[in-house]
Amino acid sequence: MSSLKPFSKLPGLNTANILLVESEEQFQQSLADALVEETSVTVNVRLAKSLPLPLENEESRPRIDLVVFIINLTSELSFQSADASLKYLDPGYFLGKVCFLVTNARNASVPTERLDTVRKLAASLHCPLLFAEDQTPDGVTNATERLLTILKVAAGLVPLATALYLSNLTQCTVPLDIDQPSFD
Amino acid sequence: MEGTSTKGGVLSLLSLLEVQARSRRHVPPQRSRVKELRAEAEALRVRREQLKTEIQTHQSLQRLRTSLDRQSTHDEEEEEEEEEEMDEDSENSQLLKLMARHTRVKDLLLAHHLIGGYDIVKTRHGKGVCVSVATAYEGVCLETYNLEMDLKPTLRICRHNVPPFVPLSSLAEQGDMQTDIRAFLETLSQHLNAFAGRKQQLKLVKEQHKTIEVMESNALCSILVLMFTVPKTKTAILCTLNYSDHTACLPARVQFECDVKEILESTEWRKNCSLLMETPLHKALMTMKKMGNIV
Amino acid sequence: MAAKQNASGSAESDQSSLAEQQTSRSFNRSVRVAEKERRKTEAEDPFVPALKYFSDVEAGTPLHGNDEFERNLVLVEKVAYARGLSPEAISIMLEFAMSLRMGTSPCVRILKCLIPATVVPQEAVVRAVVWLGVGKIPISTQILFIKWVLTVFDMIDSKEQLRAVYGFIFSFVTEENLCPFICHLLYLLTRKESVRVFRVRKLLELQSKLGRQPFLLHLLSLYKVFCPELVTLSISSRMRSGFRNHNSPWKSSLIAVQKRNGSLLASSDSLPLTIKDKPNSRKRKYGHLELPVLNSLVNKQAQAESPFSRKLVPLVQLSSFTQLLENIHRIELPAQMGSLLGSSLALQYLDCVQDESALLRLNFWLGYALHEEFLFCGDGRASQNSEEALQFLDKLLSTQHFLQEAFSSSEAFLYKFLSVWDGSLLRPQILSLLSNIPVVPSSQIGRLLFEPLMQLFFTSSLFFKCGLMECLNNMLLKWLTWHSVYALEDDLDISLNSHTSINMTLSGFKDSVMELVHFVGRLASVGLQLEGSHSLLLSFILDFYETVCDTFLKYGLPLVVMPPPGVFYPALFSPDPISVDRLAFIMYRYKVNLTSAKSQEKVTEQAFHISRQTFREFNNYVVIMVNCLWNSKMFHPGMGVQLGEELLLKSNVPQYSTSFDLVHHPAFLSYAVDFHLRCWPGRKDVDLDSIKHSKPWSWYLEYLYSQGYDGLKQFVPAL
Amino acid sequence: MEDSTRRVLQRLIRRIPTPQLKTTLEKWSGMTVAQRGSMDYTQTKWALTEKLLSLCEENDWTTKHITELEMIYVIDNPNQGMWHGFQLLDPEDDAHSVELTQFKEQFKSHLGELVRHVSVKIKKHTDEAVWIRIAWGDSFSRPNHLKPTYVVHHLQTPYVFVTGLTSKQKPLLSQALVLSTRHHTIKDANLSGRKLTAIRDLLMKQYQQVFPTNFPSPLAEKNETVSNPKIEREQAGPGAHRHQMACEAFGDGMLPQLQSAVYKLETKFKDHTNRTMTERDEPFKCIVKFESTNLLESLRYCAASGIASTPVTPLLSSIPLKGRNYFVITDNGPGPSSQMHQSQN
Repeated sequence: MSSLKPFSKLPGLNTANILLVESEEQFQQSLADALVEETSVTVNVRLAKSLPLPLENEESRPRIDLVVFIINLTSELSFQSADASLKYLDPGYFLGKVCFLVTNARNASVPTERLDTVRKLAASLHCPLLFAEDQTPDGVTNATERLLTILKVAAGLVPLATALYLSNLTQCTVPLDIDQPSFD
Repeated sequence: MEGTSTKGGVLSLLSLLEVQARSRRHVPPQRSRVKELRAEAEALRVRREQLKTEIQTHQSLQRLRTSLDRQSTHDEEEEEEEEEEMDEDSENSQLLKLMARHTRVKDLLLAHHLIGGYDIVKTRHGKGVCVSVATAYEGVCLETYNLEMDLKPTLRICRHNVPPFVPLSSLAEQGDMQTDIRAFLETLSQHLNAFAGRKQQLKLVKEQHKTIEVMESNALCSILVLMFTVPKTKTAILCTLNYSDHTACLPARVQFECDVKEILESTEWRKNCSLLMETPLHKALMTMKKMGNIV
Repeated sequence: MAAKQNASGSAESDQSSLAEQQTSRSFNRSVRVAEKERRKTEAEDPFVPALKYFSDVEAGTPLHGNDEFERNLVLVEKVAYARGLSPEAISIMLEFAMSLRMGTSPCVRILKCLIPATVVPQEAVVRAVVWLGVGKIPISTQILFIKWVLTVFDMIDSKEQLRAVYGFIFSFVTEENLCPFICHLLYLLTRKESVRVFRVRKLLELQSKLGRQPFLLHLLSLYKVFCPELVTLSISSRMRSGFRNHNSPWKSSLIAVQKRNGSLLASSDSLPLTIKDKPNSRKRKYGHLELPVLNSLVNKQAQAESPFSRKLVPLVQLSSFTQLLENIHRIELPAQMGSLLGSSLALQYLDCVQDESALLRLNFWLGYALHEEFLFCGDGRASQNSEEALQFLDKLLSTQHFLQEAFSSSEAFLYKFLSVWDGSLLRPQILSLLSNIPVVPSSQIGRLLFEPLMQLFFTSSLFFKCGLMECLNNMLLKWLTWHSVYALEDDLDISLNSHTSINMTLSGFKDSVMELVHFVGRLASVGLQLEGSHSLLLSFILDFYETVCDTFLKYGLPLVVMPPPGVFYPALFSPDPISVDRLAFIMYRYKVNLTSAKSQEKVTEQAFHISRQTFREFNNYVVIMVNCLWNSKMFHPGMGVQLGEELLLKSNVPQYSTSFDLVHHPAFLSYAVDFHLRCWPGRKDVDLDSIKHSKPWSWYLEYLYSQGYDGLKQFVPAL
Repeated sequence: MEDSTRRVLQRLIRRIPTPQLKTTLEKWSGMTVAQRGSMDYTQTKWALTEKLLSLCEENDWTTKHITELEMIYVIDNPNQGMWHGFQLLDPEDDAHSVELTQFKEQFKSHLGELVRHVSVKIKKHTDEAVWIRIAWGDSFSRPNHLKPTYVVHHLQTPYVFVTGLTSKQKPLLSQALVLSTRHHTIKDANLSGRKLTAIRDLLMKQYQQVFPTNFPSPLAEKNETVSNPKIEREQAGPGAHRHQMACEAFGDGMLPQLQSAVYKLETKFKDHTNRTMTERDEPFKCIVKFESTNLLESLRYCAASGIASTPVTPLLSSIPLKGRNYFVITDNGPGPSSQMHQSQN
């Protein structure tokens, strides 16, 4: 399968292109709608269920500046598909052009191990790991803005900052277990 | 203690600011009216160009179509002059020709579909087909019924939306489906059309003849009991229509019941009987009304 | 009158009976009044005979085809679902059901309709529990009964007698199907004295049999809170909510009844609203969230029951301190804990009395509520930005502000919450909670605070950045204040938090503060760079450094840390004069601190040593400021900012060296022009350089000071 | 009047929720207009029951009236109790010309011959459905009106829907039905649920089925959402295809509200090395039960969203296809068991 390449195409003038990958195709739509609201730069959003992307869109697809994997922690499937999709990304992307967006992290029905696995994954790839509240409108707007902050840098629209630079500051780190008993 | 700490604090004020900033960002940038109009005009121009080209291609297509149609009917020499006419045409004539053929075939298919032929779609990569049978009555298109069939190992109906009271399975057995499907489909479509027709008639009756009471009917519309009233004497006549032949829209048996026997003896009611046997129900009733036999 | 009886019943035992009885009376009076009304209404309707039937129907009456029974039961149900049952009615029906006088079949139906109107008399519950022991009630019905008790727990008018039979109730844990529910009940009833070795052993035994069941863990963890010496197993804090709410059979009807009786209760509820948030936030744990009126009812119970919150008003008249001690000691169980948190007086006493166990309880429950509400929320309550959550946190905050310190549980919660925070959810509350946390040892600080905060800071909006700056500034202020308060001159050992027994050496404390300051330095420099040195962010950063520059003089912490260039230069060259002025002020304060430190170093022996590096940095900065603002010697060799000569020429800025002096500095240009116009009104052509001459220059400076740039004013003479 | 009648009435009124009570009584012929007017529906259930009982006295209603009322209520609220589908097999030639009146007589007489004490009430509903209420007694006891059986049959269709039928009564009813509908046999359709409408629609194919066709209906063409040009769905094609497949398998629009589907897997242990297990003669049993408020909806969603693989496994698609929600899968070839595994994810 052909892998997605970060520099195979020329960037557009004052445009940033983001790819949202989510197996459930729930949250990505609302995110996309909010993302294209951005007026300071033209943001193009591509939605995908998983990678690899179909070949036929190869030409129409602009250069992707940031790939976001949306993982719903309550479903194992969601994580697995994201994990499976990763190998269709060109290594170049992992220099600050990939990030993970986790939803439902505070849900009681989430096994703690899963969050840890996601952390480990993100950390091993030196990618930032964001958390989002997909239920509330505020949560969505906030998530959108954070993605935009990263996207703008990744698309080279922020002077004095590069994707790699930012990702060095924000990349996820595997926490040593913060399980000191909290009730005593 | 009461004054909760975050209200009015710097932090909450910051959040407030953020919200305001957002709302400001989301109003689209002010563009001057003139610019807008220019853009609009430009867009319209482009659209016009598109339409023009479309029209052109369509026209040329039409020409080809007509020529093709003539080819299929007329003889050669015209065809030749067609050819040379074609040659001075632009280099994409080949493509146009193909398109023309395509449209033609499609139209044929559509026509076939419209005149009530079944259209057949290959499903599951040729492992099965889906046949759809259209029904119509008096030029009114009614429901379309579908059958999905497996081809291998033997022809077998695996899915359909034919109403349960149409004896599909028995039909499949009788008109042996394996050997000639055509016959089977024929009978089936007869059944369905008849059923649709009867249903339609009943519907029409209910709509047009409020004075006539539909005493009883059934899902198959194979039995229908109506109540007439004779104008002057106001005697009630019970009319039972029995469509025992399910492939027909006309009743096989019509019988009247009335406690005043002599009415039924009368010639006009005999006529009515035959009338009901021969003409569609709602029309028959119409004429009967005209004759003044019923209210 | 159930409530009264047991109030006086318990009166023999404890000596604070006097006050208690008074108040319980006052409470009972209100109930009694309510009862009277109810009686009147019941007089004419056939409900009373129906009850009578159930009270004295003799055992073994056939059930099948017994229309009388049917009719009466229907009657009772009707009343129950309409207005709820009076205490007597509940006792009668419960007695009837549990005694199996007409067999087991009506049991369930009756239990389902036991909707209390006001309170549940406890001795009815106790009797029923006893019946559990003797009667041969089917297990499912037993479970249903316990569920019912759990549902109406807060409406049971007093729990003394229930506690008296703690041991008896405990004996049911061995019954496997009942165990979860019994554990829950015990959890609500447990007090310090009810924790015993054999019980712990029993539970551990059960655990080895049933596996690490959450309900066992929770009961054990509560035991552990009381008697850490007895319970030695480690309990992970990430344990899920152990006790699910079992109120399903009654929920809807309860709501309905509460709604209907709402007005009555609201009127009869005379409680300071401060208490209100807590119970309902705790309620949430048991899923009663949607019963606003129940809360007021609960408060009524709280008032009736916990002598403490009851004495809120007469607290002032409390004569002896011993009395108070007892009262604090008898504050019990979350609902009351909540009321405790709510009222400032309570906290005041709690604070000075230093009741360790009460605090433990408070912490335990608080940590619990926080985890429940914000970390392990159910699917339904995914959107947490609800009003309750807000009030809850605000309450907690005001409490912490009042106590001037954080609860360790809230601290632990914050660390976890940060690691899954989206940065906007309840931001003000979370950040201000965060600013309350006690000093974090420097070994932990990076992992617990900095890493999550870094990620959030750099991915979030400008406003978050400002907010975080504010928060960290407050955090530093608090730490420094604690230090200045708790630090004892003679030894360097300081206890930072009166309750959490963190003791750290001065050097340790210094390390933490240093870490914090450096961290903020990093954030600030990069943040300014990413945001194009936005002036709002800059001002928040300068706030922080205003705190930092005074650590020695204001808070007596022997520590001076200079701002990084990434902060200094943006401030110096920022286009708005305020920032420049504030920078000047900060530099001035640094100077004062450093000089005084130096002088101390001279006089006292055991003063601290400031590294040459710090001085060098400071001097360097001062030189740069002076050179570019006053002496207009920008870009001179041997300064922080250096550019190749030819480059500067290429830029073909005329006399670039002057371009950042007080006259040409973009921040002050307008002032310069204004000054020029005032100074030489006649002149048409503005020649700013003419301000540079000695006389006008001094006037110009005066003029600037007159515009309120005190930073500059103090900075200049300090040179 | 009899005590039993009173009890029947009491039970009935308790069953009918107060809001429905009014409408139901309006439709009922048992009360005079004045009496209807005198009813005050704001009163409690209890009071209403009392009132009706007194009315029962003065109009001396017989059980007939009450059952009449009950039927009205049940017909209006059919989605109660557990309904089971049955299918009549190999019809006789005149099966299609059976009409109501003769069916009524036939059924009553046939059942009468089979059981001494039985009270049958047949009512034709507007939508061509014939509703039969049977109160069973046996040779000694009189019909028990407290536990009636309800049967719904659409004439000329091979389907019958039954609720409240005990195994003892089943053969009797079957025989009566078979004879009076001119069929030879009747078999359990393996379809059951709380909603009569759902079961009926499923068996009689009265829901919107989707077939592959060259001529998409104008509706389908219309609802193409105009989305923001800046947003592009990469895998739109496959998604649409999945949706089409899902709709072909389970139907489009509102689907019959089925609550559950049960799969019973019976398989033999096959392994030459392990004789003892292989030679066990009784098979291993495994029961998979899918439950949902609207099972077909959820399954369709699973298929459409790609959670379940498409084309949909026969095991799932045969719920609407065969119109049954109880399956027994035995070892005839590895096929079904493997699919079973598939259907679980």
